[in-house]
Parts: sequence; structure tokens; C-alpha cells
Amino acid sequence: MATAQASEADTGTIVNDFVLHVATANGSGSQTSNMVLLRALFGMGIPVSGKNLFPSNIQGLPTWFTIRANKDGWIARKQDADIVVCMNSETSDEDVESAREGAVLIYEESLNLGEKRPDCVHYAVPFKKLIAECCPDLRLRKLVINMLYVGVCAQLFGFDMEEIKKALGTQLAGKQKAIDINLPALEFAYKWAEENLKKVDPFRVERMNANEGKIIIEGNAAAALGLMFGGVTVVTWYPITPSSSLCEYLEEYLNRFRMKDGKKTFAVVQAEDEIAAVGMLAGAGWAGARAFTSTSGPGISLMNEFIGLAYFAEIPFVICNVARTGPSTGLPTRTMQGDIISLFYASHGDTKHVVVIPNTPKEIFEMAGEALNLAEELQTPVFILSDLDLGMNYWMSDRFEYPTEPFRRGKVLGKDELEKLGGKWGRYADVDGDGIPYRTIPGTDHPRAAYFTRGTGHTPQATYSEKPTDWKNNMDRLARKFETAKNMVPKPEIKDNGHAAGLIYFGTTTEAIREACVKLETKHNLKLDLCRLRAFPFSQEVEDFINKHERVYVVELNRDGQMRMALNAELPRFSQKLHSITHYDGMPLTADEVVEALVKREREV
Amino acid sequence: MATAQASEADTGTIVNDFVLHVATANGSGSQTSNMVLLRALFGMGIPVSGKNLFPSNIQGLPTWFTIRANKDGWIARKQDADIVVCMNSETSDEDVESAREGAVLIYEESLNLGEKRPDCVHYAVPFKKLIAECCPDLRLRKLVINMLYVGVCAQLFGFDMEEIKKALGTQLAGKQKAIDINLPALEFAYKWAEENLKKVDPFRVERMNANEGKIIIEGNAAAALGLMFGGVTVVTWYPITPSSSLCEYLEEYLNRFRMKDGKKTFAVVQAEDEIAAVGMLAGAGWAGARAFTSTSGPGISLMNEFIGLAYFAEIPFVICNVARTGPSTGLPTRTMQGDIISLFYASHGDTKHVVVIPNTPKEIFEMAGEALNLAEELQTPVFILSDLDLGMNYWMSDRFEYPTEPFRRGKVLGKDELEKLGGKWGRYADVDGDGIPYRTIPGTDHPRAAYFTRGTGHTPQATYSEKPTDWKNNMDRLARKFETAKNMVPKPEIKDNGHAAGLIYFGTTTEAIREACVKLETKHNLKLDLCRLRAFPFSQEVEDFINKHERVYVVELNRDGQMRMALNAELPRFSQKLHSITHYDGMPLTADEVVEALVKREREV
Amino acid sequence: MAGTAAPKPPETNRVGLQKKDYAGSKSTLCIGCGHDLITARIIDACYDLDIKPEQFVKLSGIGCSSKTPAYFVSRSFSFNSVHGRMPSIATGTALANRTLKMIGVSGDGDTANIGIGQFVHVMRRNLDLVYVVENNGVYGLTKGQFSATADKGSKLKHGAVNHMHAIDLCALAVELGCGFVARLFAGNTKMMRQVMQAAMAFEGLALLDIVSPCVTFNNHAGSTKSFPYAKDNEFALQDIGFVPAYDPQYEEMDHGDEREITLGDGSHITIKALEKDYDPTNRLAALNLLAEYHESGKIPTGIIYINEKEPRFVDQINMCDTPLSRLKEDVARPSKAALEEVMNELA
Amino acid sequence: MAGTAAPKPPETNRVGLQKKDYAGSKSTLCIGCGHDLITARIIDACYDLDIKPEQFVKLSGIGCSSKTPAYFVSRSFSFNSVHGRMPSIATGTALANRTLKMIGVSGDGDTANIGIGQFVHVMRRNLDLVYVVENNGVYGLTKGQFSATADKGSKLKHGAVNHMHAIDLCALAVELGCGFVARLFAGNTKMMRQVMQAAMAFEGLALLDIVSPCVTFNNHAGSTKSFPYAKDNEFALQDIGFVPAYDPQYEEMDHGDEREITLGDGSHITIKALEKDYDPTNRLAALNLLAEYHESGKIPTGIIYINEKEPRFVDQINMCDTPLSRLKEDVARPSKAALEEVMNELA
Ligand SMILES: Cc1ncc(C[n+]2csc(CCOP(=O)(O)OP(=O)(O)O)c2C)c(N)n1
Ligand SMILES: Cc1ncc(C[n+]2csc(CCOP(=O)(O)OP(=O)(O)O)c2C)c(N)n1
Ligand code: SF4
Ligand code: SF4
Ligand SMILES: [Mg+2]
Ligand SMILES: [Mg+2]
Repeated sequence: MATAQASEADTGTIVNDFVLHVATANGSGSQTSNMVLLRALFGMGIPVSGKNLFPSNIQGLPTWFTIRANKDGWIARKQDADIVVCMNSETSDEDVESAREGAVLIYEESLNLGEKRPDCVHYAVPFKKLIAECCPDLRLRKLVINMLYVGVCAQLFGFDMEEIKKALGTQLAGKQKAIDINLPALEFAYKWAEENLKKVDPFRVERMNANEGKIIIEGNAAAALGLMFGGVTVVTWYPITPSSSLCEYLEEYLNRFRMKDGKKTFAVVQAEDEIAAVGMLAGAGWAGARAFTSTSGPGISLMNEFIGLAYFAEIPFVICNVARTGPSTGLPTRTMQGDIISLFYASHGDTKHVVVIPNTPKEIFEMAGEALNLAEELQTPVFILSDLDLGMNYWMSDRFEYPTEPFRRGKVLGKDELEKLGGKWGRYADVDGDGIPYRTIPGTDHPRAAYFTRGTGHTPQATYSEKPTDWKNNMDRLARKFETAKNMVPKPEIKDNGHAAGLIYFGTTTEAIREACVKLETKHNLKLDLCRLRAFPFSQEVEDFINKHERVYVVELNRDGQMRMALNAELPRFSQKLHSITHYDGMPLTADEVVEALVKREREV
Repeated sequence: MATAQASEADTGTIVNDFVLHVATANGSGSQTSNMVLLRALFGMGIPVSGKNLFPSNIQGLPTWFTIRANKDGWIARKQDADIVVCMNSETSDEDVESAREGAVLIYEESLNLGEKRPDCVHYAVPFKKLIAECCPDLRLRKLVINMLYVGVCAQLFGFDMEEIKKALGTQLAGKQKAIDINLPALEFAYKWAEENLKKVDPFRVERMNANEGKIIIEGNAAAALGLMFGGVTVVTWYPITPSSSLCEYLEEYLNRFRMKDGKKTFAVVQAEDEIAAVGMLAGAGWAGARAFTSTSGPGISLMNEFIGLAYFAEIPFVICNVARTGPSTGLPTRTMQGDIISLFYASHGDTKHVVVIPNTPKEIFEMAGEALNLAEELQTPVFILSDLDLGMNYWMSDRFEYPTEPFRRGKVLGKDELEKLGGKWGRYADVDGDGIPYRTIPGTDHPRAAYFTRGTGHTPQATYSEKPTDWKNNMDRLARKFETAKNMVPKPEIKDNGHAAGLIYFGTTTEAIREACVKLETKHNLKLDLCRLRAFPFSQEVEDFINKHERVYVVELNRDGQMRMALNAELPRFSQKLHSITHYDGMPLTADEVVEALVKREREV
Repeated sequence: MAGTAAPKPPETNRVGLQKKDYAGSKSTLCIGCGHDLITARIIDACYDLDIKPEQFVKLSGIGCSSKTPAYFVSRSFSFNSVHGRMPSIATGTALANRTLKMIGVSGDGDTANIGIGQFVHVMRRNLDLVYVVENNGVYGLTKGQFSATADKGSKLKHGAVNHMHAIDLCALAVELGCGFVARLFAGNTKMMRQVMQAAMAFEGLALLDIVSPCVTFNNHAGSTKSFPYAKDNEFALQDIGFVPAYDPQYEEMDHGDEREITLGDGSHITIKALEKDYDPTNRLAALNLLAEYHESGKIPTGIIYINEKEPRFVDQINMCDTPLSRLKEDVARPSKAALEEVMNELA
Repeated sequence: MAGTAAPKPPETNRVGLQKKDYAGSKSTLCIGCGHDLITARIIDACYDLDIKPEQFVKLSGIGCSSKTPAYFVSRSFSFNSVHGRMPSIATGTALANRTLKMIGVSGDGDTANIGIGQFVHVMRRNLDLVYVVENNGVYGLTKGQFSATADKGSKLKHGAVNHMHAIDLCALAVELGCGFVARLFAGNTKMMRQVMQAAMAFEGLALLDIVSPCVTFNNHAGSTKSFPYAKDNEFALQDIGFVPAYDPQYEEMDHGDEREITLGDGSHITIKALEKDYDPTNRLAALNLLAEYHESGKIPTGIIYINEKEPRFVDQINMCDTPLSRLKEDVARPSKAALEEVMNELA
């Protein structure tokens, strides 16, 4: 019989506000179980997020999944879990030891963890015994055992069983056999908990209505949708965590929605490596496709040479960097905002790249399409800076809106235009004074359409040149083009209430920052204005924001304060105002870390 | 008969102060002729420099060689030539047109350039006729014809024929046949000039004694010597202009001086590409060699991934970037200081690299050896930042001093040390608090010597880890190591006379800056203090220099002011003081450009 | 005026272009460089095959050889990319517009050294591309270092000897499933002209590994890629003819003991074996031939292997016929209903 | 105590080490992964060959396969580098210390996709390296995409079919001059154990292309790299024996119809042809065998080609015997006179 020794008594109920942390081994089917819990909470209308902390191998190593449910909509990572489910005997000692005071512990009875943390609430469950009772097929037990904690949690915390069942159906859609095996186990555990566990913890879930019109999605899937609806035509890729699922989703969606008369109106090619992937983009972008690849840090490093060529030869394509923890192979399954410098200034020589920086699935959906537009308009590689946290974790999101704006394909001269011009045009001539030249697309049926593309010095007419003035003029035009980009890229999101201190952030730290600001204001009476960067180059609004504030904190997930470095490099007159707050252990940011850092810094002011 | 129409009359004599500009076609043997002139001037004790402006092909395109002789030792590039030798009919019109007012023009008679520039001194020489007379072998005439202008110049400007002959001997050392063909032609032209040209220009050379103890050398050869005497053992390379001659010289010297019992005490391997070249370095540096490669921008871009691995796995090796004009393939035969950002922060993730920045052959000789030391002491890749101007042009230099300091091989634990420690050590443990760990070398005969090297997260004991704290601690230690490097890298060269304005520069702009400062002071009464950067990270002295000055100009050869960007990023509190002076047309800097820029800027102050 | 003959109109091909319409800018290679001979044959073939320059695309990497696209068919688009990576550029170009006719020009250093990875993979993909390797055994542009196709035992100008096994690009291509593999010598104008046309007409990847001497750095005694050496050691396997699809005379020709191969576009290749009876449609025979000759010093030239049966890359991946570059919103953006469908699944 | 037998001392090899001294840390691969079988055979071979762990070095790229150096011989140095570039690491290591015994472990993705360039060039160099490819036809670590060794027509778990020509690493190796080429199946313990030793004893590059099923992503019907498929389709060419140099019994053995190959280190390989009479010292025969079987679906295992005659890389480049890593100043820095000599030339 399960015991429930509570040191902390039933001191009231906490509704829809907890962090549930599940420790399992990877490749054990736990992902399904965790997603059922997540989806059920979502289905019950409770704001929720799910973060997967998985090892860089395929099977058998410890993995953790953290679900945060919060009625107020705070869904950033939180350091300390309220409820810890220990299914992995290898880590259970540590998992239990590191639990916060008073946490709820659910674990296999035979692990004998009862003595360890008298301050916690214990639910010892005989998972092994139970699975033997409810799952006759020996081989399946290892996989199905994880359904049991779903049942136990569902019962203990009051999940709506209909939502649980619906979630299981969604999660195992199309696999009726799997449902038929898992559902009974889940229900068996539910029933067992009902009969054997005495609830002594305060956590409860209750249906609410915060998720109207919302979806749950990973950033990589959202990006894939954005690209498809943005009219991507050529996709080349090389698998690398955490970007692989982006192109895998994309191929799936394209196969489903972009067939015509039994043929593909797109191409997805798995290249032999990242150099080939980006080389194909260069060929495709040059020849008029909307071309895309996704990769992660090591891929960006390998692509460096080609990125420089594309910058200099002015070829449009889009690369999404789903960043992971680096340098080098680093921590392939952890997150980071650590490739700022290497992206912004990728490749040798004077190069600067256009980068868009989304923070949510909805925004990456929108920006992915926009990136395709910007690349063609600016005739340059455009990067989407995502990260593992956005790309591979589960986010609630508003439904995406169907894009109605036509594709913006930039300054392209077709046959008719060339005829009007009498064939007189220069590929690298700055006709409009904005640094953006006109281009033609291979295959254009006009005798003067063709030009010669190269990575070496050239004149406005695209002929080879080693002349000092030609080189300089061309580089100046490219700089002018970058200036033009400032007004075209997504503007920062600014909340300015005239406070003295400002905070600059970007990407997936948004949720933590949002939560931290409220805490800072309510608990510490500290008020800051906010500027969320959404692109490089930095537009005027960023300058104005820094200018207006006495001091500005730059929060980012890397050691060297790379965004601050870029701000210093690009907007040097403000450098003294900028202060770094960095976090770089591979984990997503928590609000508490931000609060702590800011309270300390602001006290020093 | 040659005519000499001088608009500018014999207004006195200018001794040992001129710029001689020779226009030929490449692959026509003109390099030998130009070097004979250069060496003869050198032999006559006159300060001199030679800069080659060659096209990026092998044969037949216009090429220029500029010799500057200056009694006061000003040997930077100068924009306007005093004497122009036009041997290339394809460019002669332009060459003559762009000559400065009053310049001396020497050209093939039949080109009929006499009318063109009445303001200039003309020496029309029937080179084609003369070569037919003095060179019986038809096939050789195309090559030997360039010797004729040597003879003409020698006579016109009063070269010492003994020095000319000596120079020819040096230049064609070991090729007696070639000497026997060229010398008569040269002497024939000399004689012809004596008999047929009436000297009407003011330029003369006269023996002086400024070159005692000096040599003439290209930076690439100097670097090669520095590496050899620094004990380099493994050299891998992939040909790329302008770095190829570095490894070619190095192999030549090593073959000559580093054989033992008929075998090589070194290895030079031509790799299949730059990725393989740097991969071999990583293997060799790891396994205890002093390993080196040279490359240029595109190579650095390709090496990015491996550079990150070496940073993170802490592997020593040295890469010399002989920079050319970029981005992309750019101008392979022009110079630039344009890979600052891409070197300093090469590879994804938080990476910062140690870079030494020499400015002369003597300094690159010394720094090459020092780079090998630093790499092993700091256990990290160390870069030497050179450029085409330093690497491939001809520089006067003091003789190099024999290095007597022993090789510094850093913290290596051998068998004995391991025995003393009882085998207890941690590859990535920060025993000394300086961030530099101890390492062992594969093959060390102790059962605890081995460790596992990886680009993924690791503990101080070099075991695999995905733990957030392990990751962060290790990254912090690497940052600490970089701090340590600040005190180990070459210090800046500072001239501080307490002026309000400072000037920061580095590398091959030195000569132009030196000359400019004197001009600024004498002609414009503008005085600046100087700080020549010699390394990254920036040491305390750089900070102090900026701190002390009201405003500091950063002079560099690239569009974006990359060194200023790095200074802003690393020393943000001074950003507002820094002002960029950039030059980026592929040509070396001239003093006049610096003077002009500074006069303008200082007027604005 | 009556009585005087009208000036003879300039000769044109079936798309109304003169030979000079296929010219490029002036070569900047060394006088006598083998590469210029290949350039001339490409111009011939384009003229002979009535290629519309607007439909033709020229791609290359970096090297003297890779500069040559500037020297032919100026009216065509061209992309001189980065060292060793022409194949990926070609792949992307084909994905964007499958209707373009592509030629890729590379060097032995560009292909066999830095580029061997992309070479291997493009062979596997059967891209519709004429892949020309202008093979001189050295890096011309960087002044004469050995490349990976340098024969074992061959010597550089200053005497250095190559100790390594030479990469035989033809053998690799056959091994990797390439459907058209020819070894040629730039100095053999007649064979070059025929095979160049055949390669361009072939649907799929055609590799032309052409011995193209570097007169500046590798034309001395001791080189096995010099003009004299190649002239002495070329061993022409076949007498090759090419007859375009439209030529009505083909049927009437006497084909005697020739092997006839009809390509997908209706043109014909006739191959008459010379000394050695050799079946270029047999993969094993091709591999054996190449292995046999690899260290013989002889240069067997001709069509080593031909097989047009494999589907082309763009068909393997089931791409639509319209060039992707031309797709408009109505095709390239799925309907609003599609988005709704996905949103509902995720809700 | 008198009368009781002394406890049997643990078995050791000739360098006094027990089998467990060759163990590594616990594998983190999926249970049943073919790679773990190969790890076990490497441990066997190291023990059997009396390898001193201090003289042994383990190198790899990135992938499940490339993780395995952590799972054997912990007492040896190891370098788990970047994806596809193990060969250059190995080359550098050999240059720094030519006395080290090196094994490089790679995967089919690591070698045949991103790494094929370095593979080709290391083959040419005849580096002294045992190059193991743990070939499962997929990228295990990134969750099961096709690699370039996937056979044409083979299927992924979710049904996708591979349309491209499979790269046959053995054929490429033979083509490129590699002197020891074997194809193996991880499940054939006996052959693996013998050939692993032979490869380690071989002086020069030994390529072991080992079918090593990925139980998680490529062990289903439709895969040609699954355990069941390989078991059914392995076609053992030979019965292979390995006799170390020190074994006095070799001379007395009855070698019957076996082919005997004595390696440079004095050890012997005995090869008894099974069904098919096949001469593994004949390069042409090897190429033919591989070409013949390439699309047959059969997996011919054994030593495909062996030839120890080529000089090793470090000898080709005439490197001294002392490891370069150990050179001291007296050797590695030329004399003051040398510098003077050069300075005088430049003055
Ligand atoms: C990444 C990179 N590395 C090196 C170079 C320098 N480089 C230019 S051409 C060339 C070799 C060309 O040899 P090959 O392809 O044989 O052409 P060839 O000049 O002989 O026709 C090299 C190494 C470069 N441009 N880019
Ligand atoms: C530059 C780079 N690109 C991509 C990856 C991601 N990656 C890791 S392992 C792997 C493939 C491994 O496949 P294989 O070599 O066959 O090994 P297996 O896992 O099948 O044993 C890939 C693509 C990486 N680590 N580095
Ligand atoms: S160097 Fe050689 S390959 Fe280059 S153009 Fe001259 S002859 Fe041709
Ligand atoms: S995923 Fe495949 S290759 Fe990787 S460990 Fe598991 S079974 Fe082995
Ligand atoms: Mg070549
Ligand atoms: Mg694999």
C-alpha cells in the first residue's frame, strides 16, 4: 500500500499553478506520456508549456520533461519543480535530493526514497507491480509503464479524464493499436491511485478558459508552416539537432499541401553536408527559387565560405539557425543564443547579414515568410535566428493567420522590362540609390538578360574588375543596401513608460522577461522599459530606445554578451550604457534569474 | 633617335627620392627586372621598398611594380609615381594619362605617346628594335626585353653598374645561362641610353649608407624562417594566394636546414583542402607537434568549424592568415586588413582567439616563433594576422636575431610528473587559477596519462557531461584563460607624448602612419600619440592608451572598421572616443591619405 | 546592282545564330593553354546543337579552368562560384529551373582535391549536367602544385615527384553510377567535338575528364599531362560520331560495325571501336578497362561508359515540369483551408 | 595454506594485461546496436595483439558509431572530433607521432556523406590506420535518415525509398589504392575477430566496412542493413585466420589450400577461399567482385583486397623515426650559422 507522509500538511489548495518535472530514460515512450499530460492541461483551458531536457543519444539515458501550468499565463522555465515524477532509478536519488522543499514526489515504491526527504510529500507507487498486472505483453511493459504515471497524476491532481483520453488520441493519432494498449494501463493506474493514494498535497487542476483559439506547437513546425505558406520552393538540408525536425516537418507539410497533378511543386533534398546544402541554396536562389535550409551552429560554421559568396554576389536565400549550446559540438540537446556574432558577421572580409529574430511559434511562422520576402527584396542571405527552446519545445500559441500579402520578389527584370530598357541594364548598378540593384533570372528569354556572377571584384555591369575604385564603390553600395535593410526588417517591440532603466532582450527569453518584469515591479518596485530586438541590422527605434534610457540591460543566453557586443560595434555611442546579463548553462532562462540579476545591478546604481 | 621634351626644365637635382612605377604584362619576366632595380638601389645603400600590383591570372595581363627609394627612409606606398616605365601597350595610354604632372615617362618609341602629356619628361626608347639587335634568339626576346628598361633606368638615373650586376647575379642565382642572356641586353640598353638619351629630369641615385646590416625580404619568407627557428614540426597547407609562398618557403628552408641523417625532422603535407589542413593541425597539435598552416580569407571561412573545436578542446596550433581583399574570392592579389572580426571570433558559440599582429618581416619572424610558444602555453589556436602587402611585397629589414630563448611548451605532464601525482590529474582542471589546464601527450607511457578529447561538454576530468554547471564552469575557465592571455601576448607599441589625440593602428599601415605623422606635425602642426596594436586580446596598455586620450582614431584597411568594432566590443567604455579611418580599395595605405583624413577630422574637433 | 552576286549571308544554325554569337570575352589564360581548346569545342558544340544561349547556363568553381565560362557564350548566364563546389551550385540551379541546359567547368584541383566530396555526390544524383574537368594534373592558378590526378611518379617542373596514387575520375564516376563517362584529350579536336555534343545531348550526368595541358607549369618532360606526353600516349578507343535528332540522313547512313546509341532527345551517337573491341555500355568492362590502364601510362580516350537508363535527378524526386522559379502564388501558397486544417489539428 | 590450490591468477596477455584492462566506459548506445558488437571485437583484438594502451590511439567523427571509442580501452588517448573529419585528425596525429597505433571509428553518414572527401584522400595517403566504418545505412544519432551507403530500393521505417546509387566504400577504397580492404558483418563474430587483428597488424591503411545494424532505425523489413537481412544475405568469401608473429606454431601448421600472407610485422594471415575461388591480392579481381555483387543484394564478406607493398605515408614523406612530438631544441631549431647563412643571402 502506498503511503503518503506529508510534512507539509494540507495547507489549502493551489489551483492551476505548478511545475511538474518527469524523470525517465529516453527512448522509453515517456515523450508520449508527457505530451498526454501537457495536452490534457491545454485541453482543460489552462496555460501550459512543455520543455524537454533530453540527452544527446538515442535510448536509455536520463531525460527530463518539465510541464509548467499556470493560470496567469506564466510559462517560462522555472527552476524548482513542485511535483517530481521519478521513473528512472539511475537518477532518482539525485532527482529527489534536488527537489525543492515541500515538493511532491511520485516514484516507484521499491526505490525506497521515503526516508530521504521528510520535508516532501511522498507518493510511492508500485509501478513495476502495476505494469505486470495490466500489461500482459512482456516486451511492451518497458514502454507502457510510463502511461502509469499519467494515470496517477491524472487522479491525484484532478485531470479531466476526457481530456486525457482526447490527448492520448491526438498523440497516438492513427495508431489504434497503441491506444488500445496504453489507455487501459492509464486507466488502471488512475483507478489504483483512486483506491490507494491519499491526497495530501495542495495541487489541483481545474478547467478554465484561457486557451480559446490557441494551439500547441513546436517552433520548428511553426517555421515550416511559415515557409510553406511563404512559397518556399527549394529546401536543402543536412540533419543536425535541433534543426532536423524543421525540415522534416516542412517536407511532411509540403508533401501534403503542395502536390499538383501528382507532382511536387517544390524540392526537398537531403544534401551530403552543410556546405552542399548552402551551395544548393546559392544555385537555387540565383536561379530564382525561394530557397531555404535550416541548421545549427556547426552547420553555420561550415557554411561560412558560401555565405560570404552569397553576400557578395547578392544571392537570396534563407537559413534558419536553430541554435544549440556551443562552441563546437557543445551540448547538442541544450539551448543557447550563442551564435550572434558568428551569424551577424559570418564569413571573411567585410560582411554583415540580415537576421530576423522571432520569439514565439506565431512569430517564427510570420517571420519565416517575411524572411523569404526580405531575401529576394534585398538580394542577400537572410537568417532566422531560432534556438532549441523555441524549435523543439512545446509552446501555446494563438492560431496563425493566413498570409494574404503577395510574395514580394524584389527587383527582377523580366523579358518585357528588358525590352523596354532596350537591354540596357547593369546587374550591380545602383539605379534607385538604395543600394539594391536589379537582377534577372536564368532562363529569361532576352539576349541581354544574362550576366556573369562571381565572388571576385566586378563593375556595375558585372564584368570582372580589379580596379580599386570599382571595388570600393561596390562595397559602398553593399553598405548602402544594409542601411536600406534597417528600414525593412521587423521593428523592435518596445514598451516605453519613461523609466530610467531599459532592458533589451530577444527570442526565447521573452517569457522569462515578461514574468520577471511583473515580479520586479510588484515585489521590488523596480520598473524597466522593454525593447525586444526582432532583427539585425538594428533599426532606428533601437537607437532611440537606448538613447532615451540612462542605462540599458542586455539579457542574453551566452557567455560573452554577444548581442551587447554587436550593439557596441554598431551603435558605439551608447556603449557605456549597456550592461550584460548573461546566462549560459544550456538551460532556458527563468524569471527568477532575471529578477535576481536586476535587483543586484539596480541596487548598485 | 630618342627625344626628350621637358616642360619642366632641369630645375635642380633630386637625389634618392622617387617613386618608380613599371607597367608590364605578368609572366613576361618583368619581375626579375624590377627586382634587379630594387636590389641595386638597396645595394647602393638607399632605403627602398617594392610593391607588386599583379593580376589574378598567370600570364599576359597588365601588372605594375612600384619601387620607392627614399633617402629619409619613407618607404610606404605613395600614390603618384615620379618615373613611369610603360612596357605594356595595352595599358600605356592609361598609364601615361594617369601620371602625375611633370612625371618622367619612359616608353616604347612606336607607341607615339609624345603628344599626350606635354607636361611630362619623355624618354621614348625603341625597345623592340633594340631587343632585335641584342637578342638573337627570337623566342627569348619577349622575356629579355624587360631587361632593357633596367639598362635605360640605370643609365638615366645613375645606378652603379656593379650593383646592378650583383643584383642580377642574386636574382638569377644558379642560372648562369639566364645571366648570360640578360646581362648583355642590359648593358646594351645602358650603352644605347648613354649615347642617345639626353637627361632632362631631376632624378638621380647616389650611393649612401642607410642599409648597413639590412636585408630585403618578403614577409612570407620571414614568417617561414621564424617558424623554422621556432621549432615548427608539422606543416599542412593548401595553396591560396597570397599565402602559398609562406609554406613554399618554409618547405624549402626546412628541406635545407632540418634534415637529420637523410631524414626529415618535420613534415610538410599539402592537404586536399583547408578543412583537412586544419584538421591535421588539430590532430598534430593534440599529439604534441608544433603545428602550423597558412591560408587566406576563404580558407579561414572553411576552417571555422575546426577552429571552434580546437578552441573548445584546447588544442595548440598556429595559423597565419595572409589576408587578401574580401569578402568571398574578392581580389586575390590585393591587400586588406579585413578578416579581423572573422578571425577574432571565428566559429559558432562563445569563442575568442589569440591573435598576434606583426607589421614587418622582422616582427613576423619573431612573432611566428612566439605564436608557437603561445599556442602551446595557452593550449589554443593562435593566429598570425599578416596580409598580402607584408607577405608578398619586398621589405627592407634589420637582420633577424637568432632566438636563444628555449621553446616554451606549456603545461605538459610527462611520465615522471604523472608518477609524482600518483596519476591524479584532470585534463580540464584549473589547478593554477589561470584558466590554463595541464595536458598530456598521446604516447606518454603512464597508465593514467590518457584522457578523452571531445568537442562536447566535459568535466574537469574530461568525462562527458551535459550538466549545466559543468558547462558553465568550463566556459568560465576558458574566459579566465583568455584573461591570462592578455598578459602573455605581445604588448602594443606606444608613443605617448601627452597629446590630446591618439591614433591606433596595426600591421602594414605602419610605414604610412610613420610618414603621415611627420607630415602632420611639420606641415599641419598636428600631433598625435600612437598605439600600434600587436595582439588580441587587447592588453591593459591599450585600455590605458585610449583612456588617456580625448579622441582616438583607428586606422585600418577595411570598410566596416573591424578593429574599431572589436575595440568597441571588448572595451565598451571607450567606444565614444574611437573614430574610424578606413581604406578599402585593395591598395596599401599611403601617408597622404592618412594626412588628409586626419586634417579633415581634426579640423572638425 | 544587277549582275553582282548578293553578299553571302553569314552562316547560321537552326536557331538563327552565327558562330560568333557563341563567343565569350577574350581569354586571359596563358597562350597555348589546353583549356582554351576546350573552350573552343564548347563553342562548337553549342553552335552545332543549336543551343539557345538564354536556355544555357555555365557554372564553375575556382581555378584557371573555372575562369573559362567567361570565354564562351557571353549571352548565357554564368556563375563562377567557390573552389570545389560547382556541383552544389548546379544542383540548386537545376532545382530552381529544370529546363536549363547546364555545363559545369572545373579543374582537377577543383574537382579531385577540395571538391571530391561534391563530385562523388553529384555523380550519385544523376543531375542533368555536362561536368567538364579540365585536367592538367596541377593547380594552374596557384602556380603549379600537384593535384590529386597527378600520376604516381610524375614530376613537377622543379623536380618534385608525386608519390601518391592518382585519382581516376572516370573510374570513380563509373563506380558511382554515372551514366556518361568519357576521357578525352583537349588536343584531339575531332573526338572532342563529337563527344562534347553527345554529352550535351545526353539526359543525365555526363562526365568529361579531359587531359588539358598546363603549358606554364606542367608541360615539361616528366609530366604525364603535357601536350607531348598526351599526344604520344593517347590511345583512342573509338571513332565517335554524333548525329542530331533532326538530321534525316541518319537512317540512311551506313552504320557498318558501329555501335549506335539513340539518346532520349532523339539524337544518335555512333561508336566504332578501334584497335580494341570494347563495349562502353558494360559497366564491368568499363571498370576493367580503366583499372587495366590506370598505371600503364597510356591515356585511353573515348566514351568509356554510357547508359541513359537511370532517371534524372529532377524526375527521381518527382518534381513538377514548371520551373520552380516561375511558380506563382496560386500554386506556391496552399489555401487558407489548408492552414485551418493544420491549426485545427494543433488545437 | 598447504593443500589448497592457489587461486588461479587472472588470465593476462603478453604485456601483462587482463581483458578488462581493455574495457571502456559503459556504452550509451541502444541495447542491441551493432556498433556494440564491433566495440567488443576491438577489445578482443587489442587484448589478443598485446597492444599497450599507452601506444594506442582512438579517433572518431560524430555519430552513434563515433561515440564508441569511449567504450573501449579507456587507458588509451582518444579524440572524438567533428563530423566527417576523422581522417585529417588521424593524419595529423600520425605526423606528430608515427609510433602510435591508430584506430579510427566512423559511421556511414560520417564517412560516405559529409566525410567522403577526407575518406578519398586518406585512402590515397596510405596512412597507418585501421579505418572502421560502422555501416548501418542511416544516420543513427540524428534519428534515422538515409546515408549514402543505403542501397537503392531500400526503405526507411516510415516507408521512404532510397532512389540513389549506394556508395560502395570497399570499391572506392580499392579504386583509390588502399592496401587492406575488408567487408564484414558485425554479427559474424569469428570472422570479425580474425580480421580485426589482421587489420591492426597491417602496415598501412586498413579499411573495414562493417555492416552494423541500427536496431532502432534500420532493422525493419525493407532495410538491407538489418540483422535479419545481413544474416540471410551474408556471403562469406573466406575462412580467415590470424597468427601473431611470436607464435612458434605457425610454421608447423598445415596450411593446406590456404593462401598465406605474411605481414611486415611478421604475423600471418591465412585465407581459405570458400565457395568462390577468389584471389584477394588481385586488384582487378577485387573490383570485379564488388561490381558484380553491388546490386545483387548479397553481402560478400571477407578480405576483399590485400597488398602491403605500398610505402606508408610517413615513409613516403621521408619522416625521421623519432616522433616529431618529442624533438627537442637541438634538433628542431637549426643553428645560428644557418640563420646567418640565410641573412647573408638576403643582404
Ligand atoms: C577555398 C579556397 N582555397 C584555395 C583557393 C586558391 N586556389 C585557386 S585556384 C586553385 C587550384 C586550381 O587548380 P585546378 O582546379 O586544377 O585548376 P587549374 O588552374 O589547374 O585549371 C586554388 C587552390 C581558393 N580560391 N579557395
Ligand atoms: C557539421 C555537423 N553536421 C551535422 C551534425 C549532426 N549529426 C550528428 S551524427 C550525424 C550522422 C551520423 O550518422 P552515421 O555517421 O551513419 O553514424 P550512426 O549514428 O549511424 O552510427 C549527424 C548528421 C553534426 N554533428 N555536425
Ligand atoms: S597557368 Fe596553366 S592552366 Fe593556368 S592558364 Fe596558364 S597554362 Fe593554363
Ligand atoms: S540509434 Fe541506431 S546506431 Fe544509434 S545507438 Fe541506437 S541502434 Fe545504434
Ligand atoms: Mg588543374
Ligand atoms: Mg550510420
